[in-house]
Amino acid sequence: MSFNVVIDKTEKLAEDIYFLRLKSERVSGKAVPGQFVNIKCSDGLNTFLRRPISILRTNPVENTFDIVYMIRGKGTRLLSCLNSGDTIDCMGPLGKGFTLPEKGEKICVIGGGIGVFPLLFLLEKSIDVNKTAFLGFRTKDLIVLQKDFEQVTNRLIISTDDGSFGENGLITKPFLDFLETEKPDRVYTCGPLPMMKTVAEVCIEKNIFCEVSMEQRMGCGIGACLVCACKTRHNDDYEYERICRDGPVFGAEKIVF
Amino acid sequence: MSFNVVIDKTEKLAEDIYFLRLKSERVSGKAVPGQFVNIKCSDGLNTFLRRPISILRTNPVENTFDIVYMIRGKGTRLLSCLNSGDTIDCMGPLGKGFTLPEKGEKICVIGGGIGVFPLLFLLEKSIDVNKTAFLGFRTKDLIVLQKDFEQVTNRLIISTDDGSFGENGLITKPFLDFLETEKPDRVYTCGPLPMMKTVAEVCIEKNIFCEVSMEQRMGCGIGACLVCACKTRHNDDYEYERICRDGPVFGAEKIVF
Amino acid sequence: MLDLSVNIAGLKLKNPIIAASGTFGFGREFSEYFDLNLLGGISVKGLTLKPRKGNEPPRIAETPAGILNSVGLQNPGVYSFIKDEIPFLRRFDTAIIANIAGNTVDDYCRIAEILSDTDIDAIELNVSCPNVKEGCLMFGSTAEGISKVTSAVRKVCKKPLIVKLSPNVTDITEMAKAAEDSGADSVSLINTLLGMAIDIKSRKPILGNIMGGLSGPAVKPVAVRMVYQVSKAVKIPVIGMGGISDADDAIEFILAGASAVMIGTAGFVNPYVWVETLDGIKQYMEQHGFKKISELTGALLD
Amino acid sequence: MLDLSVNIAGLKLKNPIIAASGTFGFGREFSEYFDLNLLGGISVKGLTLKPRKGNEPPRIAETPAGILNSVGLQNPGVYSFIKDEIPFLRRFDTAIIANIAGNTVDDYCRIAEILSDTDIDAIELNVSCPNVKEGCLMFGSTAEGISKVTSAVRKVCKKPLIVKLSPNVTDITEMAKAAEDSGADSVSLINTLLGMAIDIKSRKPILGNIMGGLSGPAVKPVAVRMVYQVSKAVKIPVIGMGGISDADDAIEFILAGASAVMIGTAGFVNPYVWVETLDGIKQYMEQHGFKKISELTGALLD
Ligand SMILES: Cc1cc2nc3c(=O)[nH]c(=O)nc-3n(C[C@H](O)[C@H](O)[C@H](O)COP(=O)(O)OP(=O)(O)OC[C@H]3O[C@@H](n4cnc5c(N)ncnc54)[C@H](O)[C@@H]3O)c2cc1C
Ligand SMILES: Cc1cc2nc3c(=O)[nH]c(=O)nc-3n(C[C@H](O)[C@H](O)[C@H](O)COP(=O)(O)OP(=O)(O)OC[C@H]3O[C@@H](n4cnc5c(N)ncnc54)[C@H](O)[C@@H]3O)c2cc1C
Ligand SMILES: Cc1cc2nc3c(=O)[nH]c(=O)nc-3n(C[C@H](O)[C@H](O)[C@H](O)COP(=O)(O)O)c2cc1C
Ligand SMILES: Cc1cc2nc3c(=O)[nH]c(=O)nc-3n(C[C@H](O)[C@H](O)[C@H](O)COP(=O)(O)O)c2cc1C
Ligand code: FES
Ligand code: FES
Repeated sequence: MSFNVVIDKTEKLAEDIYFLRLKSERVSGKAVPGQFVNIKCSDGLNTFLRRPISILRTNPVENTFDIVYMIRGKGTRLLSCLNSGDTIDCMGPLGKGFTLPEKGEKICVIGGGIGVFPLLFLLEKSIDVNKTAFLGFRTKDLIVLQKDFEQVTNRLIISTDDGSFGENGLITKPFLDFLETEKPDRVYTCGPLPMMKTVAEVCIEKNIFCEVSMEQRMGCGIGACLVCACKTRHNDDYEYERICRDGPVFGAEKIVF
Repeated sequence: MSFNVVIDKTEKLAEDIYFLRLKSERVSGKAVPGQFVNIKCSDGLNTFLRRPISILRTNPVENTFDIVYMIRGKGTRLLSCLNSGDTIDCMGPLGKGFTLPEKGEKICVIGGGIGVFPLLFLLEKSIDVNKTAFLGFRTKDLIVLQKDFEQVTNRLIISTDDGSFGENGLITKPFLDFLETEKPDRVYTCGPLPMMKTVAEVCIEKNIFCEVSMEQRMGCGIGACLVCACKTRHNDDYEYERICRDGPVFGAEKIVF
Repeated sequence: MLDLSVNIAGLKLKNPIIAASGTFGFGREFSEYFDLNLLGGISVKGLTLKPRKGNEPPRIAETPAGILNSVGLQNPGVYSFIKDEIPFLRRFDTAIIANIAGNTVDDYCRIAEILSDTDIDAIELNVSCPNVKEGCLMFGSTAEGISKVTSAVRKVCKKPLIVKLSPNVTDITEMAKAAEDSGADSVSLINTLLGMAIDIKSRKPILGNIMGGLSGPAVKPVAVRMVYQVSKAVKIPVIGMGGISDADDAIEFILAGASAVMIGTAGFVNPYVWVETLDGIKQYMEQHGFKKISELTGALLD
Repeated sequence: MLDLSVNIAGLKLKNPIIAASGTFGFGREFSEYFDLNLLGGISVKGLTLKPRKGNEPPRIAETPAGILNSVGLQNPGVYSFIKDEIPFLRRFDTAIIANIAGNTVDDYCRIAEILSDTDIDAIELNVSCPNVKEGCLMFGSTAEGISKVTSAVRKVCKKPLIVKLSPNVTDITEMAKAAEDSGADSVSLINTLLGMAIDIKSRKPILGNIMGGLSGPAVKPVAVRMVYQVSKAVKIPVIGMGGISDADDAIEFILAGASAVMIGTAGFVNPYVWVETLDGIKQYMEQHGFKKISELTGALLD
């Protein structure tokens, strides 16, 4: 088995935000929303560890899958230098994904920043479901994939921290307002911790099914090394579970924020 | 100041032997035979140190210089993956070159393996001189630049260790035979230590001017770190001199082989 | 036919490739990637008497050619290991090495005693974990500490006993000799070098635990040196590790004096590293005319 | 205007960037690449009383993200330094730090005494060179050794006295405290980690000296950790080094507690590393609102 996959397409979506379409029968055939791939961003020692990136969408017919990433450091910067036709070493699909909604349910997704990407895949795979998406970005120029989200949602609310587009301020605000009048069957969230915490708390309070997708630095990515610890509730105590294997998606009530 | 130079041309000369033409006004304008450049074979950490490679020839009109290298390990392997148009980080010219012969003199060069390359530059720069070159290779398939040597020598003797081309055996044999009947004014040698030792010893014995070009693992390449030590005679004692700065070319009588 | 088997004072390995403790869990995850029957042995995640939760995240930082980790011995405890993990591991034809750690000499003895009556093949004393404040760090950094815990465990341990040494000491040979003199059947080294990394943007240490253990290619020269020194200083077999990423690295350790090698961190990047290393060693032996892997141990030329 | 100056117990540096001993010769070679006036200081190649020839080559091996060296203190001796090198170095507005080594306490004292009457700015005691069998290795690996040589030198030394610590010890803080208690004005760390590399084709150690000192990016996490520990353990200023390749690395050391930094090995690859690092530090200070470099020292957030 080898993890080499060929880059089918690259695109710069915004400043420091890049799209990659990769050829892989394995990933495109098996991946479910919320899962990720673990990518070696450079041969050899320039970046030692793999980098986890969520799967944005799969195309099992074309045997491709997509990811979108933001340049955050050395690894993602090196990734952004690759071109279509190049090969990268990519393990996956990895992790436990979202629980898909049942037909006829009403769901909400709340995403912030790079946390929006796994939610697109979830929305695409949620068929015959009423879908509202709340997406928060820092500023207008960082808004990506708006059209893609529009196509798979019944309602799309966007906010920017600086008010340069959509609602002004944190995305939790319109979501909390929404909950004043509506009660979704399921809520899914991915993004900055404070955002997920707010969403999780209100859903627990209102007894709404809620799943969160967590982030942590990883070693092996497959569950063997225990470095990707996420503090979770167990009766009156806590445990550290593995984000790479027990997650990245957890029931909101489990997380000790 | 930056050391980036653009690759003008690459060519595979034989199995694991590659030619590179590089654009650099600095090197092409200043380099003398026996000097080397110190090349960063990969960005970042995959190969940490620079690799010293002799200058094969310069073209001050085109602002280019050439090198030929053999794949020996990680660095040279990475170098061989580069294409024309790519940029590499290359310091130089470095080191002390050969003493050029005077007009009308008779010179001999004895080279073995990758040691032949600096000798070509020396031969090219030796004008109005009677030039005999003895070049030894392991086997026929590793013979490179034969035409280039033919063009700048009056006589070219090639040997192969396995007898697959030219004389059979070590190149020191035809050279020693030659010395039976002829006495060159200057002898220059570069290659495996045992070869250079034989050449040096016979020249010292016969009182012939002889220069050898030494090889050693390097750190800084400019004379500051003292790692590239070459044991040299000083009266009845020895010292370690720096191959990168005091050499790579030394008078044969100085070397403690 | 090449003979790859090694015998480490009673611990029989069919080949010298062992998964390093803490990087391989209890084998379950990697068993999805390759056949565990191919391994000489597996050193399981460090076990304590009671379950341990481990340290606060982040628990890993990437450093030049290496990583820092501060897992802090998260493990389900020795009883859960016996109940849930030994039966799984026993399905494979590979040696089970139980890596154990404790806060007190008594802890170590209890665990060793309990494990002595189970179906494992050897016990590896982790006296050198840099991520845990009390306990094993203390023992591993002095010869007296090592003697104390090793001789106590020796009395109750019915399995081949490997003592795993910390590199964070002035003289590694002293530690190895203390282990040998106290009855260890073998020493394994190196555990991780204590290190630290700071995120200059947030101006905070990257690890939740501030400091952590350095492993991966970066430490290889230190590890090779220590294996070389130790294998000259003691008569018991040495198991070498620290930064092995391929067969060339493994052979370097074996030439330096190791009878077997462990591989850990490299598996995070390449889950096939153990298998590929074994294949590469076989190739090297063939090319260099070695029939037995044991002939390669310490086979430096002058 | 940024204030980059640092005062290390009387040693005034206009900025915190110092060339590390042994990697910079006496400055002549690098002066062809950049203006030495830009440096805070230069720690010259380790000096002994008499000239030393150094070790047999090969003296360097490349390792993952680092190098091993075994130069073995080749140097022209302290008298030649005074005669030939000080006059050259004094032409630049940069601090001259004389790095010295000896086989005996007397040696160290003699050199320090001789240098005290010359136009240098500070003395750095190398009690930690791993490449020389006798002498300085011994001193650097125990607190007693460090105390002995430091207090003896202190008596005769009229210049600011820096003690350079070896990382090859169990507890670096003990060594730093011994230096402080014996009168050192500052400690610098780390010197190289003892390591080894083997060429598996020839089955021989790569270095002529078998073992050598590891430096470069690979050692950075160990060095940062030690600087962090030491700067908490002593009151005298700490000079940090070990694997610094750019401004981010230098800032990591300064945040960990260093008042100034030395850069060595990285200069082999990038001869402008010292200047570029200084520029990068200035940028960082501007971006993060620091006016004085001294405010950055130990400025970790909780
Ligand atoms: C399950 C999961 C899914 C993710 N999906 C996406 C995605 O779809 N798009 C996207 O842009 N980013 C995603 N991230 C974050 C992404 O992994 C980091 O931005 C990336 O690893 C940074 O690498 P770097 O080399 O650029 O940064 P560096 O800071 O140079 O990385 C250094 C080390 O820290 C780790 N690291 C640094 N930041 C993070 C982080 N935020 N999370 C985890 N590890 C980190 C790196 O993996 C590497 O090991 C995801 C993270 C996780 C855990
Ligand atoms: C002055 C000089 C001129 C040279 N000219 C040429 C030339 O024109 N053509 C050519 O093919 N080769 C030349 N060499 C040899 C060339 O430098 C090595 O083959 C090359 O460094 C090997 O690098 P690597 O990464 O492939 O091997 P690796 O073994 O991976 O290198 C590891 C380290 O060892 C060093 N090293 C390994 N072998 C040698 C060696 N023989 N000499 C010096 N350092 C070595 C490398 O530079 C590197 O630091 C010259 C060497 C010197 C000193
Ligand atoms: C994430 C992680 C966890 C580790 N846990 C243990 C452990 O529980 N017990 C132990 O003895 N060593 C532990 N180690 C050390 C390794 O077994 C090994 O000694 C070290 O990592 C060097 O080898 P490597 O470079 O091949 O990883 C751990 C290492 C890592 C990276
Ligand atoms: C080739 C070489 C020679 C060295 N010589 C000395 C020396 O003479 N005295 C000394 O105190 N340190 C010496 N060192 C150690 C460095 O000064 C420094 O402590 C070490 O290399 C770590 O820093 P770096 O990673 O930036 O190189 C030497 C290092 C190298 C690489
Ligand atoms: S990254 Fe190894 S267990 Fe999650
Ligand atoms: S390589 Fe540094 S002095 Fe020659």
